[in-house]
Amino acid sequence: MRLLEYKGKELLNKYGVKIPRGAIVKSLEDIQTLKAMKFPLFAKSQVPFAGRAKMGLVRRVDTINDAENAARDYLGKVIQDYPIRKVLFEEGVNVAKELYISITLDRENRGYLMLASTEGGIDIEEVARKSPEKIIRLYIDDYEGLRDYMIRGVAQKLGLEGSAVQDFVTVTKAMYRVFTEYDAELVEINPLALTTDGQLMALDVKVMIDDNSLYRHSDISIEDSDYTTEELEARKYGLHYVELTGYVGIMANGAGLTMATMDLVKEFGHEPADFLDVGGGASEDSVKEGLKILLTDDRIKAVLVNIFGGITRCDEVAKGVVGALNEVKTNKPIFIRLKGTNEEEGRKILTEVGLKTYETAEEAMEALSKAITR
Amino acid sequence: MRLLEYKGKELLNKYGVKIPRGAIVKSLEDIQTLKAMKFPLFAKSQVPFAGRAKMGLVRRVDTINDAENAARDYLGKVIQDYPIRKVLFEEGVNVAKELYISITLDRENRGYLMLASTEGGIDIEEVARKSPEKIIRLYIDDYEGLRDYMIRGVAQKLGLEGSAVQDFVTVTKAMYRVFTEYDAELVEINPLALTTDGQLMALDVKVMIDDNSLYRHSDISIEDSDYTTEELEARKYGLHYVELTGYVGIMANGAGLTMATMDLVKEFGHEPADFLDVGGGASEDSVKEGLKILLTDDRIKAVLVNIFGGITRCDEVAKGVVGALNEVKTNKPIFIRLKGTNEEEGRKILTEVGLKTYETAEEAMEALSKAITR
Amino acid sequence: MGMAILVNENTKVLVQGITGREGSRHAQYMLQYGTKVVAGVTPGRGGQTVQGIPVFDTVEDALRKIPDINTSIIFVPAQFAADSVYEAIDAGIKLVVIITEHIPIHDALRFVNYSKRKGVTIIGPNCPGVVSPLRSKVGILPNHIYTRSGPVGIVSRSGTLTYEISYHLTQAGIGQSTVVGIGGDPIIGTDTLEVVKMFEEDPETRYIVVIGEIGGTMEERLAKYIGSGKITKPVVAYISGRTAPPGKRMGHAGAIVSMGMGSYESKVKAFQEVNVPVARTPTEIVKLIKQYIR
Amino acid sequence: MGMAILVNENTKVLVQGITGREGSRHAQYMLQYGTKVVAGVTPGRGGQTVQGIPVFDTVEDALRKIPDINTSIIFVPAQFAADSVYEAIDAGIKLVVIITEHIPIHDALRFVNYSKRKGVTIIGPNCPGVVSPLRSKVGILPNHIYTRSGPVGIVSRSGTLTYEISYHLTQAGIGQSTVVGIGGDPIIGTDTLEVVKMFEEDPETRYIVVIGEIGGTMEERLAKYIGSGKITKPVVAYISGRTAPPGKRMGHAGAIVSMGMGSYESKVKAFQEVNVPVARTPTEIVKLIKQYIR
Repeated sequence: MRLLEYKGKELLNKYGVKIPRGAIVKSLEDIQTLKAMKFPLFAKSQVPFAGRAKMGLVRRVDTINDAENAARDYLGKVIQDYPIRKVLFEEGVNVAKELYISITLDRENRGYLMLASTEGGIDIEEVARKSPEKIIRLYIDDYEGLRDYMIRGVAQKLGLEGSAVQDFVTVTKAMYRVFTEYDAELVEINPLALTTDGQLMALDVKVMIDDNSLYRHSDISIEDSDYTTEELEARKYGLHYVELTGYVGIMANGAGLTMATMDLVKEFGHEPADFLDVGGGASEDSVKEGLKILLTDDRIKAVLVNIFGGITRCDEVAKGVVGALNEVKTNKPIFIRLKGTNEEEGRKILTEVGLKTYETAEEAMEALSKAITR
Repeated sequence: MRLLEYKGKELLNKYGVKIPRGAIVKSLEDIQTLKAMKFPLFAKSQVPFAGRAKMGLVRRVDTINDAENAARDYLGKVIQDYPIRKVLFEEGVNVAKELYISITLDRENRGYLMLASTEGGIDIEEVARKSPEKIIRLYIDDYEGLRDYMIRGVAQKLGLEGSAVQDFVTVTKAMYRVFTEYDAELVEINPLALTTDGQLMALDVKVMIDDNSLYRHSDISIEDSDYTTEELEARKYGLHYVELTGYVGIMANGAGLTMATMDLVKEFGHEPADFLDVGGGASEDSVKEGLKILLTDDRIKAVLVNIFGGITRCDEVAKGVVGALNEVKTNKPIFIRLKGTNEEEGRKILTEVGLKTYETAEEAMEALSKAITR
Repeated sequence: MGMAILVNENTKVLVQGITGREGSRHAQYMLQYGTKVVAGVTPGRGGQTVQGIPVFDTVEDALRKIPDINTSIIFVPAQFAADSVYEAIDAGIKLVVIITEHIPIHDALRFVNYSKRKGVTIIGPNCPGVVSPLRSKVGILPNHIYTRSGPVGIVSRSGTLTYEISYHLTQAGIGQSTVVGIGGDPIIGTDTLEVVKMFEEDPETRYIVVIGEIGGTMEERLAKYIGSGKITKPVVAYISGRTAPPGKRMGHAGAIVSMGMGSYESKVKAFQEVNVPVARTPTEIVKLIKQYIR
Repeated sequence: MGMAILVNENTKVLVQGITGREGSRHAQYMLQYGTKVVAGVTPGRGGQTVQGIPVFDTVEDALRKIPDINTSIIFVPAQFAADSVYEAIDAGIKLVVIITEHIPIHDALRFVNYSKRKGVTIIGPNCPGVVSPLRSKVGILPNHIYTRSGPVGIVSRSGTLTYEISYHLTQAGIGQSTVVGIGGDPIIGTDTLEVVKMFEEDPETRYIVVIGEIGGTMEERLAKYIGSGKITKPVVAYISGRTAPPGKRMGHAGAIVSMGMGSYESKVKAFQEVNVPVARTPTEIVKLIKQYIR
């Protein structure tokens, strides 16, 4: 999960990375705490995605009144399903140069990768596309770790000199500590500013933490992550839910099968509205709760359920489907492919409530396709 | 260096080891803080060596008045050159069983070694001598670290059961963290008590920290170590000084040569009063300060100086000797063996103040031997 | 007679976490399938039995009593799974199948690198395991699907999708040599290429099915290796996730396209360049294999 | 012609920490001795020269320019020394001599284990270095002592004591093949036994002098090895610290007797059991060696 900017900064700062002086505002009462700060400030909505500035979610404020107005505008606003709960107010920094620096997992080599670039402040994916030669790559072995001399090599390539070299060592070692101690998948500072008075300072950061490690990080709250309310709800039932942009609701068991089902929808010329994996060992409850998410989603015109019963038992799935239909009034058509363990029992349960089942996903999709173009 | 008990407990407790409820008293004013505690308490003088109880430096106190008396008795007392600056007052614990557990360096295998025994509460060197089969040994690789399953294996051999097994994992992992994060050479809990209500608790601990790592442990003060005032003074000048029990003062350059000089003194039937190594690259100043320690030591009857000039220059040594004699009035005889780099110049300097030099350490020692038996 | 890869008649299985719900259930299923499940481990439960299988406190204890254990399957909860893997490796077990999901990636990275240094093969984590039909199953793949041995080796990042494809192959009369679910996490013990190399060496396997998905570069690296001419057996592939948007994680922690890497297009292109046909739907795999067999 | 061990005419030395007081001074002494000191490293000082030796920012830079560097000597302050060792190892240098003292033991333990995995020989830390008289010196041993090559190989835990013994040997007309100061810390890169094995393989060395001290079990392990018959050359020894009390550290961090291990008696007993004569005083070493040569 992606942490909010301020939380990522907090972690990096704890290990020695300099950040602009700032304060978090959660409600209008907090505005008074800004009095001690040096205006103008920058009000930055704490939302977990890129392009905030373009969306008008960052602005300069010159007075306490300005700040209060900004807080009033931002707090509570819902952007991309994500409610703004916090605004970070930061003092300005005089920037001489902007760098990019990150540490990420290297899946292929089963280690870590440091990426650095003199092209800071812009989307690194764009730099990677347009001028890949501007990205410095350093492989880090999980055992050997990140040695100072390696960092000095990177600093040299970035053109850093004098005390900035040692500061860069401090910054990257702090990043490495956050990366390994907090089970991060990505620790990125972009831009890392070289200020006009020669300091290195993290102006924006992106930290992604491995969800599975949260049990050992009591200081990280899922509240400070990019999970939307729906996604958090889905997680409770062991569901993997991702919202997409189409109109065909999809539920399947297993990530591979669910993606294959999305692809099938597209193959028939339609657009999937979601990825919903009820898991390899789906239970009645998870199927019920999963289907309810789809049935209550206004964007969805029809639902395709694709179950291949291995560990999952078809009768459990059928009971879950019936359960959801009992709880949610809907007239969306549902097309169910049911195959595998306890297939007969499952089909019987569904037939009783008037639902037809199909032998293959293709057959179910064909029927769905006819229904919504009709 | 060895940390005081309370400081070692503090470190272990930080990582999850349970310790008896206690408070540190540095002066009589601190006694009032004990009011919140449950009497009887145990007053434990914070001295960095074994056998406190036998020396009468630990006692039970039943009231605040008792406690104050204990503090008055202990604080400021000097034992084995070590002034008592702190007294630890601890609540009592009901002990069902006492275990021994430690982590230490394994020089031979370049790793770490965990030692455990059901024979807790007594000197482990004694256990090692008398019943070595009662010591459980676990080798720990510095990279692989200490795994839970290994600890469970040790717990099994110690006869621990139920929740005590998981508690034992917690204790040993905390010890391992202190050992690696604080550059320890030894982390020992003895006894580790299994209390009558089934808890594991560290009753006494011994933590030895690598002096050379102190620069990276800002929370460890040399005040909380076993250095005596003399030793701390010697450290300032880059000298290695160890007090021994004899009467022949020894100063040499290099640890090996200094030990060889001690051995030579013994070979001639005398007893060395100290080990004083002025270092492989001794300077005028370190020689002067080193010699001053010996000249002002009342136990010492005569001084043997054994210098082989390699990096060390004999003329620097000679100047240091003369400097010490100028500052300290003494009639102790000094026997100087001077050989190697700038030998001539050195001899000249010493001859000028009436000091003879010898070609070999044996010759110098022979002369010394005659002088003090005369 | 065929040989299959990874597991066969000589596989003697230890179940770590055998007293848990999943562990005990699948120990039973494996026994029913014919797998030689000879021991289980749960700390503090030594001396008990589960489905008639003796339970030990430690792997060391189990091996002392039953020295011919050569394979371990891990059902231990995620928080304790890494420790169980180290215990198995250090005890000398040479094949460790990790079913447990939700193991932190950093843990997996460390124990996978450790296993490589120690010459131990890890399958998973977060995988359905391995089955060599009619001989042995070390995993949670449904017994009733795997009823026919034969010439097709399958390596897959997906569980259910594999069952589905196996099912259709078997329905079409085509048996499998070994089916390997390598797991859906970003860091896994054995990757697609490594399994394909094993199939290349296996006399029983004559055709290879690769079930991939978006994310990572495993499929691209396999394609490159095939391009070097070192794989002589026909390979066919299916890749799921064509319609997944970049930057989003699709159920599997490993199924994410980032920094322009691991996209559907890149994988399909890589396969097509080395003449590996890529099925548009899972069932099309069966048709592609049939063309080779004919 | 003799070969000596570790350093010889082909030794091309990099000095890490060359711009420091000790680094520059001993670079000069080494040059004066005839050692091929070809480069230095100090971060941020690339482009300068010290005693005419070019200085680089990184070891990688130095090796790029002067690829035949095969040995590094480290004078970097203790806090940064470990990093320099890794830099040298990772750059591919196969012999690293660490003069720096006061390096934390845990740092040394890690880099020594790392060097072993990478096939790199470390001498030290906290050591005087290595000299093969009249050919090359990589260390801080005084030049004027090492004026005669010959049949005696010396391995020692002590600096000054070694100079003294070398001096007396040379005075007596007995030259040395190589003199190795292995350092006085508890964890060192190369121990007595490893050096003795090198001497055994070296055609030039005909007699071996071991200068040990209390603490650790290096001498005992050497004696055991000698007992197994694998060392055919005569070995004589001196051990300092006979009168040191247990539990006290004698100057060298490694010179401490604890848990009954590493005492003077135990070392002498071990040597005597395998017929290695132990000198009572340093100068007696010369007499013992003379008996063999006669």
